[in-house]
Amino acid sequence: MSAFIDKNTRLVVQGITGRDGSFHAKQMMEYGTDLVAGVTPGKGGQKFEGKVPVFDSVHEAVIETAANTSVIYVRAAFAADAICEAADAGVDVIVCITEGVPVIDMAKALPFVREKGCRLIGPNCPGIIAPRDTVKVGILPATIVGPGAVGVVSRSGTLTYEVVFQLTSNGYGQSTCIGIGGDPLIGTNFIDTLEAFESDEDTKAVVLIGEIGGTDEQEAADYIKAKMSKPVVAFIAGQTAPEGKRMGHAGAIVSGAAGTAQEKIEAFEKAKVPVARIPSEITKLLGEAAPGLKV
Amino acid sequence: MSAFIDKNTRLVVQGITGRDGSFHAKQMMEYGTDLVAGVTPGKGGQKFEGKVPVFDSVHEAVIETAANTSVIYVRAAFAADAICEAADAGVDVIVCITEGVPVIDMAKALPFVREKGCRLIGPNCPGIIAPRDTVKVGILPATIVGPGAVGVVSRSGTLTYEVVFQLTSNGYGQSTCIGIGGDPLIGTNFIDTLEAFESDEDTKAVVLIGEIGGTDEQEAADYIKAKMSKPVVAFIAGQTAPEGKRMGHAGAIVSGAAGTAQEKIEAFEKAKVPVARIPSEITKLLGEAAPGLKV
Amino acid sequence: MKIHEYQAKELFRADGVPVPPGEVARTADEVYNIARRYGKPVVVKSQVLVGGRGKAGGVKLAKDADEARKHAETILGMDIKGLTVDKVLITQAVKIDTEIYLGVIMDRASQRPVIMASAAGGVEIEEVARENPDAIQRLTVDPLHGLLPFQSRVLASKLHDDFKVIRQIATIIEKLYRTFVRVDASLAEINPLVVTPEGKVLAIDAKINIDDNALYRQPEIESLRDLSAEDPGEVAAREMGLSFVRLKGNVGNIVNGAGLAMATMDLIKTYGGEPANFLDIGGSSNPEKVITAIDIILGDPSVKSIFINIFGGITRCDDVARGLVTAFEKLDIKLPIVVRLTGTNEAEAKEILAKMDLPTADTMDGGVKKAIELAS
Amino acid sequence: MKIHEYQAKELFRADGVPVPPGEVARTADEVYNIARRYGKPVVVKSQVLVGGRGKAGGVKLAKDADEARKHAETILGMDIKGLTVDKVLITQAVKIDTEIYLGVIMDRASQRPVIMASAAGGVEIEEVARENPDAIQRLTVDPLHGLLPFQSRVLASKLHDDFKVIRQIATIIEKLYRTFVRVDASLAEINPLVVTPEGKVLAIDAKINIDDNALYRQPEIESLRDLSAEDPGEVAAREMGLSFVRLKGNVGNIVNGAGLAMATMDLIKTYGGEPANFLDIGGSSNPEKVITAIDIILGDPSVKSIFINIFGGITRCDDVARGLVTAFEKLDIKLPIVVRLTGTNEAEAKEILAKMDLPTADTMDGGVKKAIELAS
Repeated sequence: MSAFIDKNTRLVVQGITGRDGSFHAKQMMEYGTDLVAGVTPGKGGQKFEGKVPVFDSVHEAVIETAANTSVIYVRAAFAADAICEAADAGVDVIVCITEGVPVIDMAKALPFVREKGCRLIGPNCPGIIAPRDTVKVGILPATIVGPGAVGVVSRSGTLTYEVVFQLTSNGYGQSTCIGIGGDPLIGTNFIDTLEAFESDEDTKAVVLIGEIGGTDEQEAADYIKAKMSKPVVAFIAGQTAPEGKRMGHAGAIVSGAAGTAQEKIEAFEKAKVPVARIPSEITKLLGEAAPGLKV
Repeated sequence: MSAFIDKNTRLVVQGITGRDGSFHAKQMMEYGTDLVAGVTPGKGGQKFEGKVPVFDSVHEAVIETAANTSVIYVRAAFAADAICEAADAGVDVIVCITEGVPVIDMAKALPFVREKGCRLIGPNCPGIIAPRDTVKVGILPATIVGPGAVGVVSRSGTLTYEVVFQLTSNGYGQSTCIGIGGDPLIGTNFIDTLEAFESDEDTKAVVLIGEIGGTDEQEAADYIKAKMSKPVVAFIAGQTAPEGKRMGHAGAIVSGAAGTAQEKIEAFEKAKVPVARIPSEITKLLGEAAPGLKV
Repeated sequence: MKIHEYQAKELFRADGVPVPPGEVARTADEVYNIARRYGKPVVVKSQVLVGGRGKAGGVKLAKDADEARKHAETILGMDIKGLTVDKVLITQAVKIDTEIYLGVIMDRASQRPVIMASAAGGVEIEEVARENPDAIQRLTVDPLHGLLPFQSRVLASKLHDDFKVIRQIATIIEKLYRTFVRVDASLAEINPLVVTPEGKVLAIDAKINIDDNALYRQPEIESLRDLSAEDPGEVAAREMGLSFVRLKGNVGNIVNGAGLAMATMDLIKTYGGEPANFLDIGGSSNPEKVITAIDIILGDPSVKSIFINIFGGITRCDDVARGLVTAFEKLDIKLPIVVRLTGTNEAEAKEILAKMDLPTADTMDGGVKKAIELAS
Repeated sequence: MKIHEYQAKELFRADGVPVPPGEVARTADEVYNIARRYGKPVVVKSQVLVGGRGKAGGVKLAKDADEARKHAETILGMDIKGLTVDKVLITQAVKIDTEIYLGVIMDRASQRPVIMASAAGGVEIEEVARENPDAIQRLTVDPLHGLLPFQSRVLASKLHDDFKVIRQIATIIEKLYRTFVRVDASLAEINPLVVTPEGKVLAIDAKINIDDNALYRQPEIESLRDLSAEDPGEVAAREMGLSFVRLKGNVGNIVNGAGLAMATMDLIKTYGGEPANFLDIGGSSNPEKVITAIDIILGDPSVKSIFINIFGGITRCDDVARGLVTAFEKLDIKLPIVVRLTGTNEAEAKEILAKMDLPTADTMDGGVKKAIELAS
């Protein structure tokens, strides 16, 4: 078992004929994901890699292939519409990799997704990988992961790779690694993911990688204190970030005195969640908080 | 007991300082309605008839007076907003008397009202009167009604008066008389009202007055057949109406072959609902369908 | 409110729907000149506010200007369902590969705008609905979200096979919906939307009905109203805030309230008469309305009697009575008028009317019967 | 993206928010002429893209043109939080009875626009939030319904007692929200909105931040960007699709991915160094980006070493290595550069770099330590 995706995941790739879409579709297939369909309007009838059927719409893809999960690699201007299309077509989980979606578009798309009862991950996220099931949906590199009992959740991309790589190198395999995205408005937040990890029997401990901006980490800290039985280790990026500057991610910005790394670290400490000061400290804290997890 | 309004109704009148609003507010008070507040933006602080406090917003009115029902007499351009305001302020029942509300405004206001869990009657309706409780919300003349066991529901105004007057004159008192409105998009349809009558213990039989346009009567016929235990007598106005012409009410129009009186009459006959050919036949049919109701 | 095809096409064009070039003319000479200037085959289309113009012979293809003139001579002045054609639209003829139906209505059942589309365009959608309902695609639009791009694309893909054409149709669907919302339409329709053999998509007919309730905020649309194409009685009634529809009978009637007015019409028919009209004077107590109402009905020479049926709720019977007195003073009334007034201030009204020696009735049944009697 | 007060006022004015007359000037003479033309007291306001201009002495009231010139001479060229004032806005002074705060932000928690308002305007809203949070009214707007008229009215009624003023404020709230949506703002703020002793309501300050992600569809807003007011490094980085923020330290760093870049900055600090920047080269494998990144960092004379930290996922390490080789050929690099490349195509990258004899590291900890060492 893992969170949000597993062996039953039947994936449709939106934007499969594009540069990023085709590259990662191949990577996902090679890792073991059951890639059942692709969508590019106007390219319906083609075969991707000689075998995966391409459709003009997600609706057709779902009807023809029973796809239940979608991953989106379309341009930012069309991403919110692609999300709504997938939700309308009836998939259960949507992972939106696309970066740069206007925030008002997401403010309108999110209620649409919720009306349809879908789970949206992202946008502007690296997606999910479940090493125990060898399934991935997104762009997380398969080379750095290993099967195990740690759930990883993060707002960033390469920092997650760095942390996951260190976990794997130090003998900590993962149940699921999830990048929830660096935008201010996202479909799935830390709490949603922590809930999923708490109820996933294969996850024994969680590594949470936060960053400056917003209050998602603070709310996660409250949630952990109130609801979680499994140990959590946290790391917050952006301790040296100046006020008022967007640090790459649209959501990574300290406004006035709000959303600082310090505030988030304190929230976790108050919730008795050990916080690593540097990435390489994470495995050490994990060893203390959840002894015996090393493979 | 009666449907939608009763002795516990605490009424706020939106547009209480206007010509229609003030006239009918007085009529409602005199009949016995518990008029607790009025609203006219900018007139807050006044007293209506020397005793009913006037507020600038429905929110204030609800907070200060615990009003649970609103009736709207504002101009058509502001009616949809007035409906949303009442819904947002937390009243349970909203009766919109205003005629001439643009249909797209209603298409947007109706989901807002439903999100808030309110019951909207109208717009373009004469409202509700409950003779057993001597409560009225709207413009139905109190002089023509009498307490009894017949529930009356209608899409029109004066035709309802005519029918209710004949009922009362012939010894058939009413539990509740409801005008649901003559517009194509209304908050409460025949089925909603029939449900209320079916579950209201003081209602023993129902008179339903329909008219050309739409399919609300046809659906009501299906509902009666499937779900109603109480006898219903129907009348449909507009048997001689030409195709394609709006007959006064925005909703009273035969489009092509759809929405004719004939189609509706047949639907009721199929559902074994007796249909009066002329208004004065209603009491006769009622006597047959529900003997012993005469006072 | 209905508007003409050429006006609907202008509204569509303003939102970017492709429409072939066209101009309006009122004489055969103008038609000839326009067709000559185009130098191509044209279609001469009667502009009247009813459907079925083609079947009535009001739409003709002309291969050149001479033929266009000939057609115009036939069509101008023609009577279509009781309306006289006083202008025609000359549009450049378009080669047609396939015909598509596209329409948006405000749907009463879902309480939302619904887009209807069919690859079987060119015929009336009601006919398609009857004979082949599966050929009609329906898309319910959430007015809060608006029409989403993917929805247009998915709908368009059900109307054609070529993706280049689908893309054009999808764009036209978006624009059609935009026009629908922008002008407060109750119906906006393109039938047919044609695909040319070259794969171009064009709206060659257009129909828009406007929500009367929204005209107060649509002054530009209101100005499109063609008063010459309407019954003068309906125009006069609307200006006074009355609701009037002319019928073919001889028993006129004036009623307060639309439902009661319909029931009164129906009752005239039931008792063997023929209603001459629907006329709702509304809920207010303005005596001027009664005068206008009588005046409009007197304008119809086939009317032989008038039944006035007032149930006073908000409307006060004495106001109506006073209006009647004034009307009799101002107008030259030779027809019998039967009056039934009941409800608010009924006694005062009866007192006012007593002096006038009019036939009265206590019930609508009685009044209708008396009016029919007096009409024959 | 930030825009100047005078630009924000133009955007507000276009939607009908009342703003006192004002003009921009770059010299004291221009200021004098404008103030003379107005013939009234004016306010001379520095136009720089930071808050706290008033406290820094960048906003001054002048009773006449001579005083305006004097103030302009002081303010033009002034340094405010590291930015040089090169233009001022001259606006007609307004008599103030009360000051109101009005702002719209995109709220992360509710995922909706939130309108914030306070009768305690004129001071920073963060300060009000800290000291008297109850003085702030919050209205969450459903972006699907938009801001409903009654919501503006109810909110406005909490900001003033006089209904004539409330009506004006309600209208301004509607217009503020309209601007917010129209220009894809992430923040739109009027602070203060003033009520004059005569009961007129006017926006005398204005601030709008634009959602960078939406600039692609807002070319007119994008054209308001004041490049002269920005760090040239940040401008160059943005043009190449990099994300760069200048800091005050001496250890430069180039990283792929925002989170890893922040963590790298933090690690430099943790190990006793001072990061000179944040620089995210993003996810693609374009060698040109590496060249631009090095070039930008080399432009800062305080930088003493550079750490390149690449975790190859989508980014291929060999591409980065090739970019480095080209950069060393094209640029005159005298600084020590420590390279850590790991992940996709790591082996190929190491082969390419082997010839260049650069200090390398296997871990980010090791790389950071080496870069700090080389900087001192």
